[in-house]
Amino acid sequence: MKFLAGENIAELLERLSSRSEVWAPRELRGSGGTVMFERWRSGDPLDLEHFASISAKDMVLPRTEKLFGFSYAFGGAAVGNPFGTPAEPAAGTPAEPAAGARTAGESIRITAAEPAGNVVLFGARACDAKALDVLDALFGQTEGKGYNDPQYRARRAGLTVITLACLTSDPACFCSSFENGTAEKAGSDLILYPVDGGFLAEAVTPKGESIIESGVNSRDKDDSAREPGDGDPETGEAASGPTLFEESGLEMPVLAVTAMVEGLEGLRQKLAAIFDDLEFWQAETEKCISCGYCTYACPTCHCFNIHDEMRGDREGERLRSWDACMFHLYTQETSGHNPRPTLAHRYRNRINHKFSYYPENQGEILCTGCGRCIRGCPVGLDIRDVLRQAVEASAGPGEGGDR
Amino acid sequence: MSDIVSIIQRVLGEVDLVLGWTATGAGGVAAPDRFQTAAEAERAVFNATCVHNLAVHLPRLKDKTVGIVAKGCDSRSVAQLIQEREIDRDRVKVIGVHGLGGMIDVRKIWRLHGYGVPVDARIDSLFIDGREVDRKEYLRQKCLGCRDTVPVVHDKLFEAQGPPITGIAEAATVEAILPGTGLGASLTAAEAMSAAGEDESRPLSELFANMNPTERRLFWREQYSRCIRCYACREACPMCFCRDVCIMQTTDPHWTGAGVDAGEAEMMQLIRVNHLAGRCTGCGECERACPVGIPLMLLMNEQNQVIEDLFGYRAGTDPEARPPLLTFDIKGDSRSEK
Amino acid sequence: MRIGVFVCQCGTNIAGTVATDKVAEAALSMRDVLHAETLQYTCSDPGQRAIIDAVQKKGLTRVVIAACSPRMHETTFRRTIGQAGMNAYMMEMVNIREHCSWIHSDIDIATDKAIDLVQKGVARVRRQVPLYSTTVPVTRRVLVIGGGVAGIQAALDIADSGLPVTLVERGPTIGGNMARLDKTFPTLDCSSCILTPRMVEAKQHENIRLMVNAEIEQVRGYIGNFEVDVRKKATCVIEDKCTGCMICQEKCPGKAPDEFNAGVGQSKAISIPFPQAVPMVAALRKEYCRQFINGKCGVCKKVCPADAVDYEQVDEITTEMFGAVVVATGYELYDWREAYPDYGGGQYPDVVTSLQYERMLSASGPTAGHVQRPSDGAEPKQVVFVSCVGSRDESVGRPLCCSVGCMYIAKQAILTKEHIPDSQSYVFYIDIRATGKGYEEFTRRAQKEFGAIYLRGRVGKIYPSNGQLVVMGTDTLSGGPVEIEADLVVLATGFSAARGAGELARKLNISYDQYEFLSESHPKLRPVETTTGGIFLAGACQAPKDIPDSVAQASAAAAKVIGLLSRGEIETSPMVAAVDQLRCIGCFKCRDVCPYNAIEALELRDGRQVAKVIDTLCQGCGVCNVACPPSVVSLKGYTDNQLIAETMELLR
Amino acid sequence: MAELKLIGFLCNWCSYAGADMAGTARMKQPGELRIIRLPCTGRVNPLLILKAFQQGADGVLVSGCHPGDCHYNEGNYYARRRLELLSRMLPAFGIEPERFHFTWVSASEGARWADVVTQFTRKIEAMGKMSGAEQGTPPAKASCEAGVGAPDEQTGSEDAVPA
Repeated sequence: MKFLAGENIAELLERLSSRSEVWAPRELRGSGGTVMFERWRSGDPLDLEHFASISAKDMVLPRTEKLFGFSYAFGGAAVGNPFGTPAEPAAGTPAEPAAGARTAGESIRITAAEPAGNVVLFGARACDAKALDVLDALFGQTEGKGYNDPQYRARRAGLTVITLACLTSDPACFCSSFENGTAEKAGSDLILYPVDGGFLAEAVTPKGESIIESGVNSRDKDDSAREPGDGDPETGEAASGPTLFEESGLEMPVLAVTAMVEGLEGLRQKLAAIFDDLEFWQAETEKCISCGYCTYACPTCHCFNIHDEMRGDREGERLRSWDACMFHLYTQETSGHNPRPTLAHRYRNRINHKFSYYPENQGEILCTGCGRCIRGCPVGLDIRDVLRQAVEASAGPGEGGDR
Repeated sequence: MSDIVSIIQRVLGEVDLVLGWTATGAGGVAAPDRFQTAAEAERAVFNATCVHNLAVHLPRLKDKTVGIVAKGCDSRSVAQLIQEREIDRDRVKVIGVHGLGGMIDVRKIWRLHGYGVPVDARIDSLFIDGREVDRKEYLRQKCLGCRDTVPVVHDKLFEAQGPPITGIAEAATVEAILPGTGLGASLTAAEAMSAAGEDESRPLSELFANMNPTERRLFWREQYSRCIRCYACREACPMCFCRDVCIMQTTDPHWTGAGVDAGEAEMMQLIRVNHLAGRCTGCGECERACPVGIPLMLLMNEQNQVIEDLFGYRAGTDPEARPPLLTFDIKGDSRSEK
Repeated sequence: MRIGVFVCQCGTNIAGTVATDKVAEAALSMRDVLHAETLQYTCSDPGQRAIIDAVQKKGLTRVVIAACSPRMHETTFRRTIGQAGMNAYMMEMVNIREHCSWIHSDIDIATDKAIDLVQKGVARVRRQVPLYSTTVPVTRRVLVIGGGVAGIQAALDIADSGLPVTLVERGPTIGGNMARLDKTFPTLDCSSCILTPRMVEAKQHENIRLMVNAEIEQVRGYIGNFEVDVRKKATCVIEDKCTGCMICQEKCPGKAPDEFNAGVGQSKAISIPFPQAVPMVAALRKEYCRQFINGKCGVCKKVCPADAVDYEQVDEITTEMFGAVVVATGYELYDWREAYPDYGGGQYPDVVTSLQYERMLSASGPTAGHVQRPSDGAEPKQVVFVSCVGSRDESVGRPLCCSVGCMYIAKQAILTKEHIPDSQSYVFYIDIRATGKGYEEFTRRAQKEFGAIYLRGRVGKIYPSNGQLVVMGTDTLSGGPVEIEADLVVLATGFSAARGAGELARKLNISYDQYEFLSESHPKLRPVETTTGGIFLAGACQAPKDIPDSVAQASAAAAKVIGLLSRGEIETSPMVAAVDQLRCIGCFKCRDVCPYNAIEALELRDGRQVAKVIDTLCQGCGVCNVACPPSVVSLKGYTDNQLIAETMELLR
Repeated sequence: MAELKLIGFLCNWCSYAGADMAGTARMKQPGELRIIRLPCTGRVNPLLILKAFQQGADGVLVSGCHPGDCHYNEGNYYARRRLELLSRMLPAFGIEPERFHFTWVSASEGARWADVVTQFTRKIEAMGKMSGAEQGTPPAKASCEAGVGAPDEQTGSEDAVPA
């Protein structure tokens, strides 16, 4: 294991930011103490103590992303030239369009979205990193898996995740309920374990290795923001920065163990058993105000909406943005009919999607136990209570047993 | 606490359900609950973490007769809903809470002492992790200037017997207003905030008051840039009962796009401010619900003050009043002829 | 979508400053525009035909016309595209003349602006949907409010066409102010001689129902169908029984001010205003009646041979439907007393108003036509007329001209000489405004034949001295101060709107100005219409005017009413509000703000209460659209999206 | 293209007619203002003004009938309240309140209209373009910049070509 001194974190980020965007958790000004992953620029403070309110899924599935731009172009020449006398179409003007045909000369130009650049996500937690792995199962990090969303894949490929291992947890954390808990390595490229005076660094992927091995032990050649004396860009000579990762014999620290939700085995069947027990779902959601925070903060919720936004009548963009299954509009049909008319229906779907459908279809539980939905819920709704009660209810005699 | 239980149990004789709180919400603090039987009501509590404005549920429960435990501030929402004919006074039984000593900002406790730290937030004292602390340090910002100690509408009163709220309000106004900072327009919003004297002891409202319009514009751009368009502000608002036809999300009319862009998020909040003119009771639930901590009440408080100055009107203080923007005064308007 | 843009050159009116060909060329790059051309005069017959041609040949579905103000030609072009087979509302006019070419001299600036405006028009018309008018049947009955000469004329003209008319008069008799005049200028016709026959005709007309002592209580409804509550005030006299014998008046011990005689002389608590009153029915004024003040008297009831007195009578409210309303509430004299302390502020009995003097001159007046000054009954020899009291006087906040003062002063000066041959009249005037037929000659006669001395200047002060009044003024022609000792001073007081005109206007939903004179719809082209359809104006309620103008306007209003009601049904504007009931949240803020009570609640099958616009009541102001939180009440033709699109295009 | 972007919302009956009158009288006016016609100032949604500012307007002018003169009797009274509130809120939104002007111009006040336009334009010229308007969203996270627009409504049956 290599050792990274705590005081070298800033230098590490400095070096990383010379070739990538760096995003790191920071307390936001004027936000009443909200911590979010924000674009890090030299000199920015970090908050590695508090948990970010919103997950890091933004890195691969932005809140809103442009899929492409479009504009209406016109080739129609003036009719009746010279102006002043109405006349037949001048030479070269397309013949009068047939009834119902498009406007003469109109065409639509498509402009591709700018390609995503490289991003380093610093200070994610195991649950955040694992969530990326969970999303990969749907969006297709690798060929042949998922439906290969090109924008997602490009962002994912350009993303390096440096995870901060959790030595402590809070009562909302429940990652230990799922597989490896705080020891989860999936989704991370490099994991930093806090120890006295710094961190032990463990590379999980070649990306992580390259950070330790080469990439950041010297300043990047193309660093335009270099200080004088950092090295000669022409010669490619390495900058004379300090070596950040040193050999270390320190012992691995003990990771936190978070709350467990018992009885989750066979949850799919248990949820199926109470699917029709609408009273159960009503009781669970009666305090819910369907604000949608849980889905927006969640590292694994990934429902999106695609919509065209026009600027004026001539040009616009096709955008993809987050959507939330807790919204009434989510399944609203054009006819006005809504197959999930109440909160109870919608919450049932949310739970089932996370713990039944997604595991069935993608082989991963759509929850990593990060606890954001618990910490931030304005009405104090706790998904673990719902799971526990679902387990309990499914065991109850005669309650939808034949499902 | 047995008091609140028995009051709720009595009210249950007249209504289908009662909205109140239970002690067992996430993080170990009170969470909204509803009670339909006397047995269920046994779990009812009232303590200083019962911050939620339960009136938000009333428009969604129109088919039922509902009892509701309402603090003074919450009761204004109830009154406003009655005034707007959104709920029927006869179908709502209000258990007004009187004599509160201000509510506790649980988020602040969590931020300073860790999420889920054991909190015993009584009406008159506060214990964090078993140790008593000065509860004034942890009062919610909005409670500091409370003018609504007496519930506007109520059928029953629950005497919480907290410390006098006036003392709290006075204690809160210790910081003098900062002198103008003379900030240039070239500063970024963050710089503006720093220059305006940003630190823990100074409420954001003071910093905001010290900014000029350009600085505020930048300030809001930065604030709105982190909006995730979750609409929690709207959903948490008792007065936002348009629900799924809200013009923040419609294309007809298409006031704002659904993209995440500071400009669009700004328009979204401008819609909210506009729609709550003369209706906002200042309960602060929008700001409390905002997961990214946008200080939405800066605008709402400002507007409420302007409306009080212009029309002498405070929303939710009189269920019979004619709201100022739904009427006019041929001669009496303050506007001078231009 | 297939949009055609037509850019009008308006000769050089537009083309002189706006490069119209560039505008047309730019229009062709706008979305869905497949036809653009310039036209020399779009409103001309060839211009309109060019539009029709293009619509039909190119299959245009929407049209933008960049020309003059839509207030000028919107209706014209709606008709044009209607003739081309399109819905008349799929057209948008943008104003590149009044708002562009005529106010700019820089061609680039004007052309840029014109292109912007066309872009805005295209954005707007792209979001336009076809609109359709509806028709409503009309009630073929007419309400005339006010029984002065204008109201009588309008009622007679309308009744003559066969339409039933209800003529509502607030006072006990019709006749109005004209009935109080002695003679009329410039012919010196006897006022009652020409008016009384018309009053009687109104009373006897089979199509006219007269309601005196009656006031408008409330008005609901809209053009073609107004529902009006009329309050018939209790007069303690049973109208049908009273024979007008006037015995009650004779025997009544209760003194009361004589309103008909403008306070000159006295009347009784029960009285008939004047011997030619129509209807000839007594009315009792409770505030002066001993029966009501002391609870004992009862003389009139005892002496009435027809048993027509009924102390128990109460106000009655009747409700009737009318298709149209003519407002002819007239004027009253401006109350000068407070504003002119220098003229005695009403302290000097021998300073009288022109109407008081008129009554003093009248043979049917309290002095039977013998001019006697009020203080001592002596015949005045020196009479001073002061013009423009409460008119054309910014210092008292009344810059308006009363329009008749100059003329009636001349008339009264002439009459003074006729009544008192050895008298001398002086007239202080600002200008002599004598614009009517024979008017100028008339004022000349007053000076030349009747010796009235005209002094151009204002009167600064009037004060008593040795049993006379000293009138201090300036003669701006000779340039010096003038003092005249007068036996009687007559103030030519200006006109005020009738008391309560503003209140009535609010009931009728029509506009009025700062003096409470009622506002016409357009000062030039719609002088008898109001801004509310179906309500018309006649006479001095609109502005000070003389008798022939009042009568002419009354006949004009009558013609409008007859025209309106001749159709049997009327078309309503389709640019009204509409509710998307599926999305309505039933908060009814729209109903709270609607100035026309045009929104009602509708219960849907699922029990939801939603708002519904009553098309025929809605006037299309759009106040509801703004008040509606989800904006589901939408003003057709001015939807949120249209306005947003216009704004966006201008800010591209 | 004019440097400053000024938008005027005018009621049809008074101020639009007043502007017509100024035009008929050939009263020269600065060229930046673009007028949007509405039936009544009561139709002016304060959001429309905010939208305009948000989309880069440097000044917004609203003009209607004088109080008491409203074609719809009451519309301008509602507007007066709504817009007074708006103008007092503008500083909190970060918009100089001077950039918004609400006034009354009657159909007969052509000269006054020309004066209003000139004064307003001069005032905004002196203030310059709205600062901060050009600063969009911080990059990367929100990739779409100012992607607001009116929807692209489907064409109705009216668009079928007449036979």
